[in-house]
Formats: sequence, structure tokens, C-alpha cells
Amino acid sequence: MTKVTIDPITRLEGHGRIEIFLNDAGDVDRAYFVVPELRGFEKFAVGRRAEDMPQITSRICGVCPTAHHMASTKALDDLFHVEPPPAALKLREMFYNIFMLEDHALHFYFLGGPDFIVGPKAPKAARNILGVIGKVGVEVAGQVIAMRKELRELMAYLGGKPVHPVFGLPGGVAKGMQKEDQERFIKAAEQGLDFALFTLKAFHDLVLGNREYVDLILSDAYKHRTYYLGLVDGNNRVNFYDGMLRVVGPEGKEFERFSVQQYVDHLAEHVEPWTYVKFMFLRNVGWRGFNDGEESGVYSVAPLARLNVADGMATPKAQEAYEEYLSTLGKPVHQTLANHWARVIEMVYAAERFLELASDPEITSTEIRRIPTATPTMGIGVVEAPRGTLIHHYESDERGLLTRANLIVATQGNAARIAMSVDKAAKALVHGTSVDDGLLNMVEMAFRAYDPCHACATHALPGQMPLIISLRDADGNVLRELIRGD
Amino acid sequence: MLQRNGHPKIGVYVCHCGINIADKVNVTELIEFASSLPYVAVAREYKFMCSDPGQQLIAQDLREGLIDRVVVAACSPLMHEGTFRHATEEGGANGFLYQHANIREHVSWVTEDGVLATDKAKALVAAAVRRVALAEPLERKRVPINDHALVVGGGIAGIEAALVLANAGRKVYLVEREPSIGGHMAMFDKTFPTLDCAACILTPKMVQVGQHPNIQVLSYSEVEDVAGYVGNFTVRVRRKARYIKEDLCNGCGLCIEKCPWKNVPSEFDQSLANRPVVYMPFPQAVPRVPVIDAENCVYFKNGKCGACKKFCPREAVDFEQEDELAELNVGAVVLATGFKTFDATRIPLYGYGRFPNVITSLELERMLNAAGPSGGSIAMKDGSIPRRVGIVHCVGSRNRNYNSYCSSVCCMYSLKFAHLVHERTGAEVYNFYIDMRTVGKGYEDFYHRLMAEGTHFVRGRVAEVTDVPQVPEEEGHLVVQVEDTLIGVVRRIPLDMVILSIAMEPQADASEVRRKFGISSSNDGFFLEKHPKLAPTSTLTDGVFIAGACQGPKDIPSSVAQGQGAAAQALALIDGGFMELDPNTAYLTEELCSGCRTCVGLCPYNALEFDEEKKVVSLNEPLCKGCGVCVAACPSGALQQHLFNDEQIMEEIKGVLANG
Amino acid sequence: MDNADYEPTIVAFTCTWCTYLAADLAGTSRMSYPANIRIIRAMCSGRIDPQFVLDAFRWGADGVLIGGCHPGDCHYQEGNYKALRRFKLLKKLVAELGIEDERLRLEWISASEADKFCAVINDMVEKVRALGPRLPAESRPKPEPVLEPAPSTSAPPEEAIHV
Amino acid sequence: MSKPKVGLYWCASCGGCEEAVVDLAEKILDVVAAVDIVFWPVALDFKKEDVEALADGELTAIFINGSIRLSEQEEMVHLLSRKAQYVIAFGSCAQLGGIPGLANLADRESIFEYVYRDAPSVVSTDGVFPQTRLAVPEGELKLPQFWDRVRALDEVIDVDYYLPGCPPTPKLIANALTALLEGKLPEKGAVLASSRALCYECDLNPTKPEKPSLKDIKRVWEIIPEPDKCLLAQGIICLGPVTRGGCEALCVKANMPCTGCFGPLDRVQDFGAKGLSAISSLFASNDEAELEALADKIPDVAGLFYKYSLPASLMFKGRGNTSER
Repeated sequence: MTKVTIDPITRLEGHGRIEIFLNDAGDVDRAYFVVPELRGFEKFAVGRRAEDMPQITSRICGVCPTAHHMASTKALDDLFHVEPPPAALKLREMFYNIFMLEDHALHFYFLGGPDFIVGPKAPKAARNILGVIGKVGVEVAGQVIAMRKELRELMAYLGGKPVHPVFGLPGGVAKGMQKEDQERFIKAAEQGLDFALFTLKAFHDLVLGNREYVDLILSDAYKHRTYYLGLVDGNNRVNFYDGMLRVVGPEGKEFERFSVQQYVDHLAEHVEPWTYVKFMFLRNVGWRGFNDGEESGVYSVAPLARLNVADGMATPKAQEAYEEYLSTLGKPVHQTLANHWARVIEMVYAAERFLELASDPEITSTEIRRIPTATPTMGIGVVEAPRGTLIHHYESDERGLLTRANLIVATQGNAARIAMSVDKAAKALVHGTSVDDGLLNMVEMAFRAYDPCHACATHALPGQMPLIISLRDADGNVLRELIRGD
Repeated sequence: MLQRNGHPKIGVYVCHCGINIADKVNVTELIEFASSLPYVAVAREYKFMCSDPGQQLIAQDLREGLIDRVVVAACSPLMHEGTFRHATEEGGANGFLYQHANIREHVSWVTEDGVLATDKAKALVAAAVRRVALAEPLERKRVPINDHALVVGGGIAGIEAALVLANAGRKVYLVEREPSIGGHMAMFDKTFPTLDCAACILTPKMVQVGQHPNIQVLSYSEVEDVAGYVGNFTVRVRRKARYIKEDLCNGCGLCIEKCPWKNVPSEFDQSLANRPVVYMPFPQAVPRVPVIDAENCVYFKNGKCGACKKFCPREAVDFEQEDELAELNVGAVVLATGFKTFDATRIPLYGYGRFPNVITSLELERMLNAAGPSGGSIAMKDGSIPRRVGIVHCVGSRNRNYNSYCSSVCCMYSLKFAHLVHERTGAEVYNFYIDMRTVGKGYEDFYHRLMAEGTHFVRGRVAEVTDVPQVPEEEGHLVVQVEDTLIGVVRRIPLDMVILSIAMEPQADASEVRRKFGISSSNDGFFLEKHPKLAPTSTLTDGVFIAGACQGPKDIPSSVAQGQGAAAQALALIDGGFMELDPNTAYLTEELCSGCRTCVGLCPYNALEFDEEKKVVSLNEPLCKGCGVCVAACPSGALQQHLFNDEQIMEEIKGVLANG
Repeated sequence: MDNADYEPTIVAFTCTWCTYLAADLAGTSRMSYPANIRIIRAMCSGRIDPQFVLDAFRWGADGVLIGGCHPGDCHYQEGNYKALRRFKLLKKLVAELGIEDERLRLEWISASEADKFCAVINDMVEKVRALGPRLPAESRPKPEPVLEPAPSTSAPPEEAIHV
Repeated sequence: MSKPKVGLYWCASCGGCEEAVVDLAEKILDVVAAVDIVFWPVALDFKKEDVEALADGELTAIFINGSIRLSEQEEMVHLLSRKAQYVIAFGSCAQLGGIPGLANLADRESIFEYVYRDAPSVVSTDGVFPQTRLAVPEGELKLPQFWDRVRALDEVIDVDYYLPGCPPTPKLIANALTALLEGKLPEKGAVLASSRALCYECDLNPTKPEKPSLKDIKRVWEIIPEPDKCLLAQGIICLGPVTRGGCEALCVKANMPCTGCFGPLDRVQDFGAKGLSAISSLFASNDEAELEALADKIPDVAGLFYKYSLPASLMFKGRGNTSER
């Protein structure tokens, strides 16, 4: 039997690997998606001081440290039974939306974007940020960099550092916003919004304007009818920072709606012996293997899922974009590649929400902390990370030393669906060893759309997943190698 | 890890110390091992490294350039480190490129198994070799010395010390807690074995002290606290208010005479007599200045009386007087704080306090004293003369329940008592002893003289003193029950009076005092000498010396000898004008200091402070005593200690564990 | 490893004025105690840096003893109290790092307490022996020679001379 | 003349160090202009073969972040150190083991048992654990060996320089690159940041008392610190005195104490032990019971003082990849 290995080991060992087994007919038997790394944060979190967790867990991933920091901080509010003052909540949500805007932009321009903007079958050398610059123009590239810089500096203003901030505390935040600096935040938010809208336009012109891409997005190869999970506010609209967890089924009907405190009754992890990542599924449906449909507990998270579980966006321009998105794709959207579109819509929302909060007069209040008085016991916190729903769950002794920790991380929520996408895409696209770069890249696109972060997924290494694809004959000799371009 | 150009060339010298080391440690094997260590260029053994030829081995190898640093494995560094530093300097190298390995006190003398001893010695040598490789050349610190001296305690030992120092032309401060100097000796009548009168030999010395231009007596005063260090002590002394101006009083004694309140039990007379509220402890007191005992004075109670003030011709009485603190700067200190006597009530079976005619040796001394309460006559409480007197030795000494040590003087003063009591009353005298200890010139002769006088000697520890008769002839008598171990029978001996020869004990506040001066005590509570044989009047704290009974029970001649010896030691120190200290002080690498100030509050000598200009800490090295507390705390490693920097100690750690 | 035939090594950091002298006195008094102890002298127990304690464990010590003057007796006024402050926290740390309580001790031993010194050593050696080796010999790191090979101007030492 | 070749590589890391490089923002264009980045896994393509193809020492410098936990990581860094003239340990994980180094407090088995069996959300699949080699119907799958101990980079290969921080600040990264390009690198083994502790550059240091002492100890959530006043002086344990400067007190500026990510100073061998010594020396008592009480106000001593440096503690240094204590 021939084995095709999409193998990152040569460039990034321990980061994830796709093993495609071909049968003698040269058709794909099964494609495995393997994540081979683990660090055991949940274990060494035990014994630590609870207040250290927002810093410790942010080291799970330096790409989305803010997501872990915030989920952890919210878990501490719950653990210490303390309600932060309003200004603190606003600061947190603003801080968080700045992060979402910046992270989504990073992905669109550097990682996922090239596939569409430059083109899935373009030569790999062109399928990267430089290619993007070629398409969108140099000044835009400059904009991207400048925009990102300003947003990171604002995060540093509040959190000390953009990477691994020290912002959140049980009962509030460590630092507030000076009145005289509010203008700067507002200005940045306005620019951020312009930038998001520009990006949305770019997506329109370059992707939706291109029939070939749209067909690709709609093609069956990237379609799974699974459940979807995400946070929604009181009006069932997308919220990144807080709200209720909502699950909709493949038909788009609400299946469950629950507070994160009940997550264990609804969400469960499945272990496979061939990978270090754990696969999420719905407890009340059950694990039925890597299958989609109503009977399988497999669900999906991240932009696509968030837009599927929500009834709309909480801000006007994002709502506009959302409606157009649905009118094009219907609801629920099962096409994996639509994640890119959904992500851009979320950028608009993040920018708008950022602007709302930055302009809020109360946000400069000095009432930004409450000191906990109750004995710490157990706490659970949730946010919507760029890559999906993120849950931190701690238990502690009376001194606030952790006795147990459990982390449900975004990419885990997509792990099963990613595995299915890879398998499905491989089966659809790969036949024998005569596959070309473009085709294999399209296999790879199946998971890149999720912007999977396996640092998070295994609380291990980060990862946009750089891959190399090796085609091996039966004896394992390398026939040829194809390298994915970022 | 420090870098250096070129490899060190280390010489290792193992001392046999005769057989003290060589009998237990396999020196040949140790030398084999040493020469296998990195950078060891020479490894030699010798019978006595501390001997001249021994030291020459080192000097010569250095001169010939075979080695550039030295390790000697021998006795304790406190014994001979200095010796070999000197030898290293002899060889033309810096004396601090030297490391000592203690394989006698810490190995050969304490280890039974020779193999284990050799292994341990190897580890210590390996450690010394590793450490000496990182040794740095250093210069000794010279500090000036104040040539005044302080003597604490005005008993015979202190008096002697003060006189020796003063006669050598040094300014001496003599601090005495009581109103007068003289100590216990002033209470005694005669002294053994010569039986010359204590007063006759003591008072002239007291007067000398009182009149000596170089001696300032601070009587009725106590040391409050001590700062500084050898050569430069600052001592604060509390001068208790005596309510009589010393400078005005001429000691006429009119106030004492006129004081209407004469019913205070006299401490000096062991409460056998009373004294007035205004008093001098005894007629020959020095200084001849009375004290008003405010405790018992009606004036201080209700403002009435004040007779003393009225009658004082020199208006020396001052009821407003308050304690004063005098600050003394001295280069050396002699502690001669003496002893207290054992409290006989602690042994109920001996009946002291229950039976009026059971008395202590100190009470008897006062009775015997012509200037004492009874004018020298020995009478029982009812005034009659005792016919049969018992003297019980070892009361409170040589007994695990009280003090296990021998009080050393009791045998002799008990013999003295036996003679004097017999002489003055003709009474029959019994000595109850455990062992008769008469070490000292002429002491044994005195013992024989007493036996010749017909004193009874009963060998055995007295079990009980009782007044419950068992046979008619015991009626109305005290009875001493004792096992006579010479004939092996229990005897009951009826007596009229029993004298308890009580032990000498450390002063009640001895540990308080020693802490003020930073010295140690031995398990029995007496001050600890630097070396039991070779430095009996020195302490581990440079510049602080000890003399007399504060160091252990001793008789007058030994106390005097120690007083003079301690004085000579102090003199040798302060006469130098300056002294050299080991350069084991802290040092600061400013470039590494962040000005975090962690160290500042830790220094007991205020040698560290924050420099507002440079924004870092500055170290005032002359104030540093080299404890290294700040070094251990310095979070930057900016503070280090000469002779004990982190790298050197960590090399030693590797050495003792990794054997190489 | 069978604890019967195993000899623990205990590193003792002592101050110069009390505990080191107690050890000297034990010698001059010809007392005897197990040879498992290795004494490293500092001027004051307040000089003992917790780094030294961990370093001793690093190089294979089975136990570490810190010896100082009794409270109030410090030759440098309060150095022993500083040692106590550090010890209290250090004790908690080493416990968290998985080191048994008996392996780290702080004792006040005065210059005259040779008997106490011997008693402490005997007791500690027995307790540590009972615990067994802290590090299996094979996983003990081996220290490099004292100096990093420095640019050598002078020739390396010639063969050691035996006399 | 061709531009010097440099590479960036990650071992067990979170990617924060890469983000820090990206945070060079526009400066990154200068960098690209000055050097050839011949590989950078997160941003550019390369293959192990590419590295093997390089002549020994062909790389001017390799910046390695992350600690060492997997066999492949060890092989890779050995290969890289052969190819590079300078090895620069980049960030806390490479320098000291980093926060993932806290895993050394537990061993491999207990981590597996918790993560794949005991965690509350795991649905027990009759003791299924990931296997390093597994036969599946279609063939065999491999997972790399997960070691017992996390190690700092210099426990595995010889390191020339260290860039401290979690992550290093863009400023320090830029300085290091400049020094490299201008051949102004200091003595081997140097840490490319301040030579003094953080207090020296902290704006609040002047507000610290002449003789600091700790009468009481506060955890960050127990007190709202006075602004513009030294946190240590307010009873919050700030490791600024122990920690190498260079970050310009970012956390303190955000009203949070320094937790030591820049690691120890040149003359300190064990960050945690030294920090413990410095802090406990400040306990304002000589009474045994009071000292106990103060010590008990510091739960999780190891987690506090070794937050970033447990694998580099003298206690564990040079102990290979086992968790033997």
C-alpha cells in the first residue's frame, strides 16, 4: 500500500501531520490528522496560586495569549465569587476586541488569506504575504503593519505587554484608562474599523468576485453537516467576551443553550491513541466516530460556527455584512472555507465593538477593581477565542491554591471536524501519486480554513500549520515533495 | 566562575601531627589522592607541619616556583591557619592564597574507622584544593586602637586588673554594680591557708584604686550596652542615682548617723544585721560615698524627713538626682564580674531557713569578721556558744541535681572555718566531706594541721539535717545523718550548729552580660575562655578578656593571677596602637548593584546605605565586620565577601561531595 | 539500593564562632561521631545562601545541616536570626521540590556544646540513612574541574612530586 | 559580499517569541534588508535537509526559543549548533526552561493519566492513551516520545548568548541583531540585557524605603496598591530586586509585580534560591512563630520563585531528561 505523508516533521517537528493511506487502486483509504505534542499545563497548574493562572495559561499559546488570559481571568472572578465593577468589564471587553481584530487580521493577510487572494493553485512561492502584497498593493501591507503595531501598543498600554499581558485580576483589572488617553483609543478604533471594512471589500473583490473561488467554497469537498457551538448575548447575537453557550444542529435549529458553568454536562472529550489532541463532542448526542449529521456528537467552533449559532451581529456594519453572507450561503453554513468570510465579518464586529467601548464615558472610571472577600472554591470562565470557544475550569483550596484544572480549548472543538475535512478532501482530491501541488494544497486548505492552533489544542505548540507533503512509494521512498506556502 | 590566565599550581601539605593524624588517616593514600587532583603540582607529608622545617617546605616550594598557592591539611584552622599564612608569605606569595583543611579535630580525633577517616580527609583536601584555586590575594586591614581599658567588676580580680593597667599608664574605667568595690573578698575575715586577714590585704588595694590618677571608679553602676569591636568599643554605663553628689561628699558619715531609719537588713552582712537607709556597705568602702536607698526611704514615700539633707555640711544630698548614662570609649575590656553563692534553701533536707542554727558559709564569714554584726563572736540564735559544730561540704556542687562541677574552694574554706570556729569557741568540729581537695601551695599542710587539731573528718555526703531526736542525747540538738563511707555505717551526729559550705555559681545575670559583650559561656554558665589551657583569660571575641570567678570557681590567688594576666593581655593589645584584621569583609561591585536596598536594613553595623546620587548602595568597608549576612541576601550577587565569595564556597561544596 | 550498605553524605554549613568550634571541641575532647559529615565553614550562619543548600543537594548531598549560635548569642548580633528567616521559607521550598523533611536541618549549637553537636550528627545520619540515597549514583551530575580551561600562559603542572 | 545568514527556530514554545519578532513591526523590514533569514518555521519554508545542506558554521547565528522536551527537538538543536557560529537562546524557555518547565514538578505518567483519563470532561474510553507507535488498519502511525523533564537549551547544547524575557522585548531583539551585525557582541555567555536588576530602571524604586522590610505579605488580589509606590514596600512580592533589567518594568507600569521572566543576574546561579533569600531576609521579625506565619503567607514557594526557571534550578541542573529527584 502507498502512504502519502503530509509531514511537517522536516520543518516543524511535533506540530502536526497528515497521514494519507492510499489503497492499491491509488485511492485514499483514510487520512489521519496527527497532532504530536503535549505539555501538561492542566497538571502543573495544580498547586499554583490561582492568581497566577492568567499569566501561566497565556503561555499555552503566544499567538492568542489574550484569549487564555481572559478566559482565566473570568474563571478567577467565579472562583473568588467576585463581580468586577462595570468599568473593569468594559475595559476587559475592549481589550479583548482589540485582540480579536488584530489576530483575525493577522490570519487573513498572513495565513489563510493567500489561498484566495493569490489563488489556491498559484505557485507556492507566490502563496504568501508577499503574494498578498502583490495583489492588494504595498501601501496596504504598510497599513497592515502600522495598524497591527498601534493595536499591540494599546494592548501594552493596558496589559503591560502585548504578548502575555498582566491585565486581569479576580474582581477587575490591574490598570485603567486615563481620561487623556481615551482619544487615542477612539482614533485607533476608527482606523481599525476603516481597515476592517477595507478588508471586507478586498475579500469581496478578490474572492467573491471570482466564480472559481466561490465554487470552491461551495464545493462538497469542504462541506460537513455538523453541530455548531458559540457564545451569544441576550439577543442571540455574536459576543466574544461573554454570554450563553448555544448549540445549533445541522438543520440550524437550537439544540442546547447553557451557561458555561454547566459545560461538563454538555461537552465531552474523546481520546484517540494516534494523536495527542483530544476531540470534543456533544455529550447529549454522544461520540459516533468521525462522522457528521444529527446522530454524531461532532461539533464545530470558530467564525463559521459563531455565525451559525447566532441570529445576528450586535453592530450595524457587521450585521449588514452578516446578512449578505447568509443571503449568499444560506443558513446554517456548512462550507468549511466560509470560515474566511465569517472571519472578515467578525473583524468588522470587533472594530465596531472596540469603538463603542472606547467611546463609553464610563470606561475611564477609576473603579476598576473589587477585592474578593469570599473563600475561593471553583470557577469556570469562557471566551470566544479567534479559533473558537475557550473554557478554563479551576478548583482550589481555601488559600486559593489550585487543586484541579481543566481546559477546553478552541481548536479541540474543531479537531474532529478538521480530521474529517482532511480525510474528505483527501478522498475527493487525491488519486494515486499523480497529485500536484495545487491539489495537495487544497487538501491542506481543508484545515487551514480553521486557522487551527495546535499550541492551544494540546496546550502545546502554536501553530498555523506549516506542512510539507511527501509522496512516498510503497517502500517509503520519497517520490517528490511539495511545500505549502504560508 | 572566575577566569584566570594560566593554571594555578597548588601545593598540598599533609601534617601527621606526630601520630594524632597519621595513626588514623592513611597519609600516603591521602597524598596519592591529592597529587591526582587537578592543578596540584606538589603533594608532601611531614611529621609536624607547624614546626619550622615544616613551614620551610612550603616557603621553599613557593620560592622555587613549583607552586603558587598552598593547602595544608592539619589541625583546626583556628589553631594554625595564621601560622601557614605566614609561611606562605615567607615564600613570597600572598598569605591569602592559602586554604586550611581540618583533618585532626574534624577527622582523626573523631572517627573510629581509619578507612572512613581517610575518605573524609580526602573530601576535605579536595575541597580545599578546589577552593584555593579561586583564592584571591588580599591585604590585611589595619585598624587603630583606643588605649583606654574597661574593667567590669570591682572584686579582687577586677581590682588587680585595673591596677596593672593603670600602673602601666593606661586610663582605666572600673565599673562596679554595688556602692563600693571589694566584692566577696571584702566580706571575708581570714583567708586560707595563711589565715591573714582579708581586709588587711584587700583594703590597701581598694584605696590604691580609689586614689589612682589613671583609674575612674564608676561604682553603683552597670553596663547598659556595648557597641564597636576590638580596639574601639563604645560602652554605655548606667550610673544609678545614689542621691548624694560624689564630688561634694567627703564621706564624713554624718548623714548615716543622722538617718532615723536604721532598720534595713544589710545585704553586706547577709541580713544578720541592719543598716540605715543612708548607708555605706562597710566602713572601708571605696568610694567613701554613701547611698540613699530610695526603696526604703520615707522621704521618697511622703516627702517627710530629709534629715540627711538637713545635716549634710556640704549640701551633697540631692533627692532630685537621676540615673545617668556615661559613654566610654575603650580598646579592651576585662570582665571580672565574679560569682554568686548557691541558694541553700534549694536543698530542703539540709534545713536551711527552717533551723535557725543551720547557716551558710557566707553568714559565718560575716560572724567571724571583727567588723561584722557579731563583732567576730560565733553565737547561736539564742546567744549561747555552740559546743558541737558541723561543716557540710559540697552544698550545691558535685551533685547532678544542682551543679555537677567541683566548686574548688569549699574544702579549703571549710578547713579554715573548722580552725577558726574551734579557735573561737573551743567547740568540737565535724567536717562532712566527699573528697578532700587541697590543691594549691601550702594547702595540704593546712589540712594536716587541722587533723592535728583534732577536727573530726567524716567521709560521706550528708543525707539530712534534722531536729527530730531518735535517742535522748539527740534531744534539743540538730542531727546530721550521714553514711560514713570509710567504716560503711550510717551515723547520726547531734550538733548545735551546722554550716553549709555553699558552692560558687555564675552571676544571675551572667548570660545577659556575656551577650552584651558578645562572648560565649560553657555549659555550667561560666564565661567561656578561648582555650582551656593556652588562652584561659581570652575569649573568642577579640579585645574582651575574662578574669576571676566569672570564668569558673576559683580561690583568691587564682583570681588575682587571672586579673593580672587578663590585664597584661589587654595591655599587649592596646599598646600596639593599631591591629591587623583578616580581610574577610564584604565588597560591592557597583556595576551590578540595582539599588534595591535589600541589604541596607540587614547590616548590624550600618555599613550599607543608599547613595541617592548614584542610585545604588554604597558600602562603608571599615564598618564591615565580615558576617556576610548582606552577601547572602544580595539578589544581584553584587555584594560578595572576601575569603568567602559565592564561587569559592560553591567550589568547596563540589569538593566535599565529588571528591575531586 | 539497599540502605544497609549505603553511607549518606551530609554537608554541614557552620558559623565560625559556635558550631564550628563545637566540632573542634568534639575533637579536642576525643568524642566520636559518624564520618558522614562534611563541614564547610562560614563566618556566620547568616552568610549561608540558600543557593549553597541547593547546590549541595545538586552535587549529591543526602542531607544538609546549617549550624549557628543560639538566638541572642550571634557574634554579629543577629546573623543567626537572618539564617532563621531564610530557613523558614527554604524549608517549604525544598518540601515542594520533593525533599524529605529530615534532609535539611537548622541547629543552634554553641561553642561548648560538643555533646549536642555529636548528638545532632548521630541523629541526622541515622534518619537520612533510613531515607536512603536522595539521588541514585548514576543520576548524580559530575562537576567539571575547578576552572574552565583558561588560556594557559604557564605550562600545565608537571607530574606531582611525591616525598 | 553576501548578507549574513541567520535562522530562527522554536522548540517547546508557545510562539510568543515569534510574535515578539513580528512586533518589531516596520523594523522587521530593516532586518530582512540586513540579513538573510534562511529559515523561520512560523513564517517561511524550510526543510531539515536545507539545514543539513548548509556548511558547518555557514549560519552566522541561530536564534532558538522554547525549551527541550522531545527527542526531535534535541536532534534539531544539535544539528543547528553545528551549522551556526553563534547559538542564541531566545526567551525564558530556552534560557531557563520557562513556564512549561513547571511541568518538572510532575512526571510524564501523572500528566498522561490526568489529561487523558481523569480530566472532568474526558469520557473514559476504557483507558485509551496516545501511543508512540500504533498499528491502524491501514498501516502504522508514530508519535514522538514525550520526555519526563523539560530542559533549558544550554543543558543540551553549548549556548553563546541569551536573550531573556517572556518574550524578549522588540527593543532588546533589535539591539541584539545590531550587536551581531556590527560585531559588537560581548563576552561569550553574556545575557543580552541590563547587567543590573530591574529596580535600577523601575520608576518606583525611589519610593522604596531606605531599609525595606516585610511586616505583612499581600497577594495581588488582596490589595489595591497605591499608585506610584514600590509594590514590595506595599507587601506585594515583586521580584524586581532579583530579576535582570531590560524590560523597562513593563509589568510594574501595569500595576503588577515583576515575576522574574528576565531571569537571574550574572553572579547569581539559582534565581529561585536567591530570590527566596532576598525576600525572606526582609521578613520583619526574629520570632520563630511570626516567621512561620509570614512564610505561610507565601503559598507555592516553588511556583513563585521558579515561575520561569525551575529546570535551571541548581537542584535539577545537569540531571538529563529524567524527573529523578
